[in-house]
Amino acid sequence: MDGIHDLGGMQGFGKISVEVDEPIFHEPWQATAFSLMFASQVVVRSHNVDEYRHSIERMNPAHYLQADYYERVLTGTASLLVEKGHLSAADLAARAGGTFPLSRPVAPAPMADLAPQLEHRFNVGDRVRVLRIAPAGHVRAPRFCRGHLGVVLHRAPKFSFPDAAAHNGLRRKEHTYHVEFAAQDLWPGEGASNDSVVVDLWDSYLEPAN
Amino acid sequence: MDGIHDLGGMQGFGKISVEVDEPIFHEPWQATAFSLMFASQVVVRSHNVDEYRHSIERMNPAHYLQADYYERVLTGTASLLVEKGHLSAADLAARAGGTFPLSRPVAPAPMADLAPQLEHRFNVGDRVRVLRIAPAGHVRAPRFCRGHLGVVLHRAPKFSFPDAAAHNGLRRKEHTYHVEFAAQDLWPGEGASNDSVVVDLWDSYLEPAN
Amino acid sequence: MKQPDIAPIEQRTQAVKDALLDKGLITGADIERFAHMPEDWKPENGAKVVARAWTDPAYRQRLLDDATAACSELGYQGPQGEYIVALEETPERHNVIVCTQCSCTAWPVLGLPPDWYKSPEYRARVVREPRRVLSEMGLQLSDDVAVRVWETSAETRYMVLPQRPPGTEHYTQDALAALVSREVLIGVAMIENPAEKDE
Amino acid sequence: MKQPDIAPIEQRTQAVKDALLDKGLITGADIERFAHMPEDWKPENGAKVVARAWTDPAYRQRLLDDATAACSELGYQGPQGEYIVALEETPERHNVIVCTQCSCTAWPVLGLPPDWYKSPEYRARVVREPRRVLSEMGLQLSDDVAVRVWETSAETRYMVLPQRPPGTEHYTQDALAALVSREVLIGVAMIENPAEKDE
Repeated sequence: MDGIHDLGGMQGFGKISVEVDEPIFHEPWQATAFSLMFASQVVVRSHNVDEYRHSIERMNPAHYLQADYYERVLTGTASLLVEKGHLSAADLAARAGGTFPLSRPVAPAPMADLAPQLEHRFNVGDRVRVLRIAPAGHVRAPRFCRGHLGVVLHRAPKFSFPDAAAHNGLRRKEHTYHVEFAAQDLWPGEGASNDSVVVDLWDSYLEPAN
Repeated sequence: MDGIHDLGGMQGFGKISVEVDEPIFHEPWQATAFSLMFASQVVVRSHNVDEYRHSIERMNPAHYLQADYYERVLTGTASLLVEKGHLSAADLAARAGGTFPLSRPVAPAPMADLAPQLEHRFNVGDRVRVLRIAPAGHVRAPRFCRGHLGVVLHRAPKFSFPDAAAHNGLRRKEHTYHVEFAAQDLWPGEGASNDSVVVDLWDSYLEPAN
Repeated sequence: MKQPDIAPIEQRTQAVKDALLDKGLITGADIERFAHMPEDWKPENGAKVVARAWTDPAYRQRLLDDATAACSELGYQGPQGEYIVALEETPERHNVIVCTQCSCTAWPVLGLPPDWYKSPEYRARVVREPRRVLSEMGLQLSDDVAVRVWETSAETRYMVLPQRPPGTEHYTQDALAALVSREVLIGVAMIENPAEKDE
Repeated sequence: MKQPDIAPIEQRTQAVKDALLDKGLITGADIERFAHMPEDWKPENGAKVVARAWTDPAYRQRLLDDATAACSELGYQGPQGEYIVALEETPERHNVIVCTQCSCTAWPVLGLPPDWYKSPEYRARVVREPRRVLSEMGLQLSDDVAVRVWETSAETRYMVLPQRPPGTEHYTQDALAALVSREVLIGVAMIENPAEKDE
């Protein structure tokens, strides 16, 4: 989805502040939220990691931007536990003693119609173009590279295709590729001529380019 | 700028709720904020409307999304009054009795390098393409139509080119055009085949297409 | 925003007002004047334009040719009304207005825009999924009717000129105008059919 | 969020925990186990990998050929470490890692990511204006040095293999590892030159 999570290249954000000697968790509830995220996937087996990532993407955009990272972790996890029928939203709100914001529902037709690519189609050095897709569901081709031309630097092993895994589509594994895009092509007139961005992209997201 | 204000086509937002018999203002401070916005431009002559629109675009994105419309109006106006030297940020915070969030500064190189088009280049029925520009400053070609092909439905009179007016560039007036884009082209597989979006675009933003 | 000590918006507004007054940059009269100015801008104005167009073919033509002048003829002009275009509804095409990047509206004939028009929800969604948005707002369109979404990205300000509903042949101008709401003028509602309503 | 009555995040977290416990879907032991698991993932692990690569050319080659195996050799493996790739720094090229869409990181060798890495600021900006971001963070790069930003959009997890600074020829493995911070492993900081530091 073209959601608030797809932040790469969005303008208007300020300086990055690095905390010296940052602890693993700042607050005890953050460790609990992390643990509940893990346990929901590994012990409860409520959902997979792609469903989980998408549940965070489906948060109210204003909530997403102002929330702490572990608040997003908790909101996505709780949303799926409710959607999958393990917990009830009313019970969570009653226990929390107030409103418990959950993520919005999955879109009606969440997947782009992409042919599965069970065998690798590309090799190191190949020129490829990212398809101009914009499905309403989970997709891991960031918007900033769609439609752009890149060169394959590396072919990684096969991994589960996330769009399908998130949306009960045809499960499949496909190779991913480290595809290099010239910064000058992504954002004309901004980056230095020798800068580039490398995006790790599943075979299905790509087409040959010449 | 590719900022949070450029919302057209962003996914993840929920239902629209219409208030019956909505008043002009819900709260007295909203009327005051509107009035201060107007007075700052018309009486103080601190800034023009394009600078004003851009000052809202420069708000912290999280603040932008959660703020009431008139909170954005006030934040943009106050930011410009401070930037132009009429008021001081410290004085405003002291008077307000707390933090007074203001907009981020204008980007260093805010304008795309676009040739002025003092005479109209296009006529009704012409096919045009929106340039793939993404300047860091004020620009009124929404991101969703950039790079896309459309047809001119109407030529409007000349109006001040907003990028220049917002950034002390070469002031000029140019015709704008009502350009129609097929929904199916903007968002493949989503809209009905007979749906379209008409965007009002300055001559400089366009190139001829065949 | 994570900053916990943000001053309430009422106090921030008061702070700007007081600072400008104390510096003598504006007067209390300025504030009063601009705060009350929006009272003259209202959708009832646009409704009267529509009623006139329904009953006066020559006016209708003037409205479609030059809405700025036609609105001005009835006394409706001013800020955000410098170049108005009327969008003619037909049985084949429905028009709907948005401003995705801020909230531009034809103030003199539509009034200051309502909250829903200014919401991120409307601005983000209506250009991409107009039929779903309209349906959620209670406007069901046939697949045969094309939808044109008008993005207010420059200086043109739009108003929808709806079709006159059947069964209103003997309505007065005022009764006709009363059929036309702000939502009709923006294109997110259809006029209720008075004939059906009477049944 | 405009809703004023949102329960504090501590209470919402507790609510999910209690609900899962009450339903018998998880145990208190599960919660303890996963809450403490991140203690084993830390940038000191990645630093040891780097120190070993600096002092053992065969290991360095194994790391560049198959970082997953080379990290595992030192005991560093597990979730978010299923396919690790080491990015070799050279005098001509600098590498920097980001995950724009969430916050993916090579947990076993970098640890859970720090707040700055998860911030919208870093995620939005570093792909588009890496030199400005790095400069703000204290890393000035010569124009001659190409910048490659690695977007963690699929299952590869990256770590930067920095250049060994001059003047460290007689350092122990531990002393070498102590030079390598989490920020160095992500590519937003350079190793301070010990030779310069001694002066």
